[in-house]
Amino acid sequence: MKLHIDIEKTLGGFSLQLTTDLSGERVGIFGDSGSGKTTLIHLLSGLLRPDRGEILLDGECLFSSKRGVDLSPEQRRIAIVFQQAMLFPHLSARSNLLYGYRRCSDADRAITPESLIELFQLRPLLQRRVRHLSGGEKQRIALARAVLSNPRLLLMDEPLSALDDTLRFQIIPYLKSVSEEFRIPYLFISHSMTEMRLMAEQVIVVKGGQLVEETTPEGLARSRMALSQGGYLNLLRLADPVADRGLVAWRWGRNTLLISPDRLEERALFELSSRDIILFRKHPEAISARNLLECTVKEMFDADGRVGVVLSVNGEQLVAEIVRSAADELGVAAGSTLFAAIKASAFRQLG
Amino acid sequence: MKLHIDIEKTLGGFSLQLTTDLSGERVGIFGDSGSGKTTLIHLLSGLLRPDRGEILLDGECLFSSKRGVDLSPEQRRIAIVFQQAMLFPHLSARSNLLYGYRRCSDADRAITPESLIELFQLRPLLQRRVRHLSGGEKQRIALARAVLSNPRLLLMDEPLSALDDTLRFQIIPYLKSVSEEFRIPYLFISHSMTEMRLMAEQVIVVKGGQLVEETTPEGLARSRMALSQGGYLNLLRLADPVADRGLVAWRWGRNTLLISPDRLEERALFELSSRDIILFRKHPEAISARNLLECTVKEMFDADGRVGVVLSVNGEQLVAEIVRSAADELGVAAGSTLFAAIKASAFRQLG
Amino acid sequence: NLSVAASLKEVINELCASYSAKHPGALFVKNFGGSGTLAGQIENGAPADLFIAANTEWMDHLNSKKLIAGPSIKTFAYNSLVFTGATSKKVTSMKDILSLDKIAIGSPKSVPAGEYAMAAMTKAGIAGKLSGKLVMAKDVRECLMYAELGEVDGGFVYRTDALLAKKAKILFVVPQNLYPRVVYPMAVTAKAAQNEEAKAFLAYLQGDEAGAVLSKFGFLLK
Amino acid sequence: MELTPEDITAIVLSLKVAFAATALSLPLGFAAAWLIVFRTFRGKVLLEVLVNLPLTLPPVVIGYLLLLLLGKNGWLGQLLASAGIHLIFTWKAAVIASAVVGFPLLVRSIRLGMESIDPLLVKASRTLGASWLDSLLSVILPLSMKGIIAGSSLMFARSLGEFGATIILAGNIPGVTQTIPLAIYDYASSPSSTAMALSLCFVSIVISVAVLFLHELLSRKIDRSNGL
Amino acid sequence: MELTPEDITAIVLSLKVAFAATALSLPLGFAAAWLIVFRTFRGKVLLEVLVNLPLTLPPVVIGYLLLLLLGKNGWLGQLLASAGIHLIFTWKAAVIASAVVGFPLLVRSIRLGMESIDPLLVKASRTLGASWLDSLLSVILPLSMKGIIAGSSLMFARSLGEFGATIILAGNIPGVTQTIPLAIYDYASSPSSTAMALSLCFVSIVISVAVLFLHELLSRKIDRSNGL
Ligand SMILES: Nc1ncnc2c1ncn2[C@@H]1O[C@H](COP(=O)(O)OP(=O)(O)OP(=O)(O)O)[C@@H](O)[C@H]1O
Ligand SMILES: Nc1ncnc2c1ncn2[C@@H]1O[C@H](COP(=O)(O)OP(=O)(O)OP(=O)(O)O)[C@@H](O)[C@H]1O
Ligand SMILES: [Mg+2]
Ligand SMILES: [Mg+2]
Repeated sequence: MKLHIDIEKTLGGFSLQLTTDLSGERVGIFGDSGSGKTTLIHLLSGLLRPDRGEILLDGECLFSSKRGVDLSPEQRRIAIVFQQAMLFPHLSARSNLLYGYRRCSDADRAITPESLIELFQLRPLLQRRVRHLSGGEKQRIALARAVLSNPRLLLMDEPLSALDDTLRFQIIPYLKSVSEEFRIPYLFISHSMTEMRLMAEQVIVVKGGQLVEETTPEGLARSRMALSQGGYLNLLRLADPVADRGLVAWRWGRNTLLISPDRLEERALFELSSRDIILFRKHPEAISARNLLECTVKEMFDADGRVGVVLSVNGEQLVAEIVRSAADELGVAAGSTLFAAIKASAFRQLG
Repeated sequence: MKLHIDIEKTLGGFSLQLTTDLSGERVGIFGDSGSGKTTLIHLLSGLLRPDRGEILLDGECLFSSKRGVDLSPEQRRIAIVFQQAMLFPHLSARSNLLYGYRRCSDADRAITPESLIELFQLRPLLQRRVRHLSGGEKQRIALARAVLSNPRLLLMDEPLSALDDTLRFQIIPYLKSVSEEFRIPYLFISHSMTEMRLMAEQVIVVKGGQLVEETTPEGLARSRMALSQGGYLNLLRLADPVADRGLVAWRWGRNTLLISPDRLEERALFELSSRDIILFRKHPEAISARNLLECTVKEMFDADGRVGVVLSVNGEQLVAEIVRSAADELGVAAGSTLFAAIKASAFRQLG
Repeated sequence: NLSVAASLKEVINELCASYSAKHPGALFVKNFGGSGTLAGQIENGAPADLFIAANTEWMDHLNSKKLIAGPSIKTFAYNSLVFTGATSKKVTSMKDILSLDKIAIGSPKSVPAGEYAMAAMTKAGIAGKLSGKLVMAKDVRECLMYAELGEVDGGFVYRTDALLAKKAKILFVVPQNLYPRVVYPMAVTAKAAQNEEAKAFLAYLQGDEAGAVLSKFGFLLK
Repeated sequence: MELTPEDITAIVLSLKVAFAATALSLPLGFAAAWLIVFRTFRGKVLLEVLVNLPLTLPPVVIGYLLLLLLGKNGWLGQLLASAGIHLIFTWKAAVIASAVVGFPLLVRSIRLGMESIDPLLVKASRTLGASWLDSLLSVILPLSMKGIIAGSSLMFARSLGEFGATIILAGNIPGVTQTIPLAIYDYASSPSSTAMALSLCFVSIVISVAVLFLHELLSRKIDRSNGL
Repeated sequence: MELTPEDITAIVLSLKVAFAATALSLPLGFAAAWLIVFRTFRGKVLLEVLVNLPLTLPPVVIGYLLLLLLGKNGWLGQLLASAGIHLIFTWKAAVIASAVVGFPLLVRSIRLGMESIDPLLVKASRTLGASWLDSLLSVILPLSMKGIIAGSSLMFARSLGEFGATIILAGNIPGVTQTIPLAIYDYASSPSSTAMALSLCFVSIVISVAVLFLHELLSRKIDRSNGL
C-alpha cells in the first residue's frame, strides 16, 4: 500500500493539517484522545470532506481539491471497523456479514464468505439476532463484514477498546490473519501499546491534528516505558505447557517458565511488565519467585529517569526496568551477567 | 443504625428474598452483577415496593405488608447516591446541592450547606453549569446533595465506579468523613475489594437475590485472594515522604519504603498487590528491588490453592501470596523469618 | 352530473328517484355543497352538467364567465323566510323578536338566507337593537340546529328547512315585502349545453310532477 | 394586499384564541402525558384513546359533540350555566374548540419529551425529599420543556387553522368569534372577495412561519441550557 | 344503530381513501424527513415551512388552494389534463386532500424516528459499499420503521376525519367521494337524522381505536425485533 496524504480540515475549534507518505501493510496511528485520529480516517474514507489537499491510494486519486476529485465512500473501497461493532440491529448476523459482500462487484470478490466464516469461526453465530451476540462475537462479525466488502484498505478505529481484556486478545489473531491471508493493508488506531506492538509494523503519532512522530511500535513502547502504568510490556510467545506442581511449565525458546495456571493451549502469548522483573547480581538461594533466569545485558536505554535493561536469556529477549540507583548499585552494563527473578503470577496470558 | 430487613420481591424472572438484621454504621454490600444489590436498596428507599415483608429502621416501620405500612420515599429520609451522579441538568451546581436541603424540615436540618461546602471544597463549583463539571466534581456534588438532605441513612450504589482511578480515591475520604462527622450511617455497594475495605466495617454478600455471607472486608479480601487479578491488595498508610536519589522514601510505621515518585502529600494511601512481594529465606545481596524487608510470618491461610502469608514487619502487617510449592521450598511456617523484596514501582498511590 | 345546493338535498333526491323510475337509462351523480363551493368547483373544471344554486349571485358569476349555457337559466323554485324556534315566549311578528336573548341567522356575508334576514330586520327597523343578540351560523342548517337544540331562542331559516325540524316550530313567516325574493336558479353548464339528457331533466324539473314534489317539501312555485 | 379593520380584528382574535387555547391545554396536556408515561393504572388505554379521539373525528363532529355537551341542555353546559358561565357563541367557545382539536398533538409531543427523561433523575429527587408533585414540578416539568415547546407550537399553529369545530361551537360572529379561518370562509363564499380571502391566507401563513421559527429558537436555547 | 347501504359505501370509501392517502404520502414523507434530518442544503427552512403549512391553514383553505392548483386552470391541473388525468371530483381528489392535510403529522413522526438512528450506522453502510440511496433503503428505512408506523397511524386517523379540504376538492357525491365525515355532515345538516350521524361517528371512533391498537402492536413488535 502506498498512501499519500496531504490534507487540511477545520472542524469547529479543531484543525487538522497532515502531510505524510505511508507505505507498508500495517500502520498504527497513535495519539491522545482528541488528537484527530478518528477525524483522519473519516477523511480518508470519504465520510468527511477535506477543506483542501489530496489523498492518493496506490496512485489513484481519491480526493483532490485542485483537480476537483472527490470519490464517494462506496467508490473508495476503504472499509472501517469502528470502536463499537456498529452491526445493523435489524439484520441477522448473516445479513450483517454479507452486507458489504453483496454490494461488491464480481470482479472484486476475491474473498468469499466461506473462507472467512471458517477463519473467524462464525458458523454457529450466523443465524443469531444481533442482540443475542456477545461483545466479542459482534466485533468478530463486524470485522468479517468489513473484510468481506473486499476493501483495498481497512481502517480500524480502536476496534478492540470496547471489549474486555480476554476478548480483546481473542480477536487480535483474527485481525492479523485477515491482513496476511487476504493481503489487505490496514491502518490501526489504538491507545494500547500492547495492541500497537501486536498489530502494527510502523506507527505514526498524531497530536493536536498534526503528525509529530513516525516510529516503530518497539521504539514507541521504549520511549513511553516510564509513563505507562505497566512500564514496558514484554510479549512472550510460549509453547508446550506441562503441569508442574500446581503451576504450568511453558517452553520459551530454550528456557522454561513456571506460570500460574490459566487456559492451556499449545501456544500462547503472554505479557510481562518490565516492572515485574527483579534483577540480582548473585544467585539468591531460596526464593518465592518461581523463575530465576540467568541472563546477559544486551543494551540499556534511558526513558524519563528509568533505565531499561535489554536482557538476552538463552537467545530470547526481555526488557526489565529499574531505577537509576539500582542500576548503579548492581553495576549493570552491556555484557554483564545478571539473574532475573519473576513470580509465577506476574505473567498475563493474552487472548 | 439498626436495620431489620425481611422482604421478598419478584421482578420478572428474578426474585429477591432477604432476611437480615444489620447494625453498625458502615455496611458494605458485595455481589456479582445481577445479584440484586440495586434492587435491594431501591426496596429500602421506597422506590420499589416489596411484595411481602417488613423493613424497620431504628425501630421505625418503613414498610410492612402485614400492618399495611408503606412510607413514601420522601418520608423515609433515606438518600441514595447513584453510580452516575444524576445531577439535575437544568439546575446549577448550587441548586443541585441545595435540592434536598430545601425540602428538609427545619427540625431535621442538622447539617448546613456551609459546613459541607467547606468539607467538600465545593465553593469554586457552585456557580457552574452541571455540564461544565468533571465526573469527579459531579459525584462530589451528588454526594453533598444527598448528605444535605439530612438523611437518616445513606445508600450508595457503586458511587465511584463511573470514575477513573485517580478520582475514585480522591472521593473516598469525603465519603468517609461524611459518615464520621455527621453521624450518618451508610450502606455501600461496590465490586471493588479495595473500596470495600476502605469504606465498610462489615460486609454482606448477596448472590441470586439471597444473602449468602456476612463477613468483614478483610475476610472477604482473603477468601477472594486467588480469584482476583491483583490478588490480595495490601493497603499501606504512609507518611513523611523524602526524596531519595530519584525515588521517594516514605515512612511506614517504623519502616522506610522506597517508592517511585508520584504525588507528594504528607500522608498517603498506597496499594500493594500480594503478588508483588517476593520472599527469600536468606538475604539476597545486590538486587534491583529497592525494598528488602526482614519480616516474621504471623500466620498463613489457604485460598484456592494459593498460600497467603501474613507477615509482620516491625509491627506493620503485610500479606504476601505464594504458590504452594514455593511455600514448601522456603519452609514457611508461622514464626519463621523471611526477607520480602518489593520493587519501588510496585506500589500504587490511591487518591 | 348534478351540482346542487345542499339545502335542496332531500327534494332533489326524490325528484331524481321518480325521474329514474320513468327513464330507466338515466343515471345521476349528485354533488351537494354550498353554492359558492359548487361554483368554484365548476369554475375549476368539475364535471357538472346541471347546476342548481341557492341564490342568483353565483349563477350570474358563472354566467359572466361563460361557464353556463346562458339561455338555459331557469327558476327551479322559490322559498320564503320564516322565523323558527322552540322558545316558550310568544313570538308572532318581527317586533316580538326584540324580547329574545339569542337569534340565529346565517352569516350575511356568506349565507343568502342570512343576507335576507338582515335585510328584513333592517327594513323592520330593528337591526340596530339586535346586534349583540345575533349568532351568525355557517349555513341555514346550522341555524336550524341551534334552534332545535335550544341554544338560541329562534332563527331565520327557509320555510323548507323549518318544516324538517322536530322541536322548533315556525313562529311567524317574514313578510315578503321586507326582503328580496328567494330564488333557486338552475341551468345547464356550458360544457353540457349539447347534452340532451341534461336538457330533458331540466325540462322535467320545470314540469307539474316536479312542482308537486316541490310543494310537498314546502317550496313555492311562484 | 389590504386588510379591513374587521380583518385586523379577526387576526387579533385568532391570536388571542390560539394563545388561550394553548395556555389552557398546557397543564392538562402535561398531566395527561405524565399519566401515560410515568404511571401505570387501569383505564390507561381508555385515556390514550380519549386523548387521540379528536384527531380522528372530523372537527365538525367534534364541534357538534361539544355543543351537545356544553349547550343549554348538555350536562356540563347546565352546570356552567348554574355557575353563571355561558360559553357558547363567545370567544371562549372558540378557545375550547381549538383546545380540544389540538390536544392530541400537544400530548403526543410532551410524551416524546417525557419519555427521554432518565427515570433515575426522578427517583433521585424522590429520595431527596421531594413528594411526587414536587418532583413533577421541579424535575419532570423543566426536563420535558423541549417537548412542551414543540407541542405548544404545533398546537398554536393548529389553533390558528381551526375552523370546523369553532364555527359550530362559537358561531361566525364578526368581532366576537370570527377568527381568521372563519373570515376566510366568509370572503370565499362571495365571488367578489376572493382576493381578500387570499390576503388572509397569507397572513395565516406568515404567522405560522413565525411560530415555527420561534419554536426552533426556543428549543435550541433549551438544548444549550441543558447541555445536551 | 343501523347503517344504510350508503353508509357502508361511505365507510368503505373512507377506509380506501385513508389507506391510499397514507400509502401515497409515505414515500414523500420519508423523503422529506430524510432531507430534513440527514442533509444540509439551502432552502431547508423553506421545506420545513412548506411541510408544516397544512397544519396551520384551515382545511377549507387548503382545499381551495388545491382546487386552484389542480383545477382546469391550475398549472398542475392543466398538465395532468393534457396527460388525460382528471382528479377533481373523483375519489382520488379525496385522497390528495387527505394526504396534504395529514402530511405534517407524518413527517414529524418519521423525523423523530430518524433522529434516533446512530449516524455511524449510516456511515458504516457507506464504507461497506452502499451508495446513499442503497444506504437509505437498507439502513435508514428499516431503522426508522417505528416512526413510520407511528406517523402512518396518525395520518390514517387524521385522514378518516378529513372534511374541509375533501368537500372542496372532491365534492360530496354519495357513493363516489362521500366519506364518513361528509356523510355525517349530510346527516347532521338535517335535524331528522341526528341518530344516523351519531352511528357514523361511532363507526369512526371504533376504526380509530382499532388503528391505535394496531399501531401499539406493531411498534412493540419492532421493539422486539430490534432488540431495544
Ligand atoms: N463535527 C465537529 N465539530 C467540531 N469539532 C469536532 C467535530 N468532530 C470532531 N471535533 C473535534 O476534533 C478533535 C479531534 O476529534 P477526533 O474524534 O478525531 O479525536 P480522536 O483522536 O479520534 O480521539 P479519541 O481517541 O478520543 O477517539 C476533538 O477535539 C473534537 O472535539
Ligand atoms: N424491572 C425489572 N424487571 C425484570 N427484571 C429486573 C427488573 N429490574 C431488575 N431486574 C433483574 O433483577 C436482577 C437484579 O438486578 P440488580 O440491578 O438489583 O442487580 P445488581 O446487583 O445491582 O447488579 P449490578 O452490579 O450489575 O448493578 C437482574 O437479573 C435484573 O435483570
Ligand atoms: Mg476517535
Ligand atoms: Mg446495580
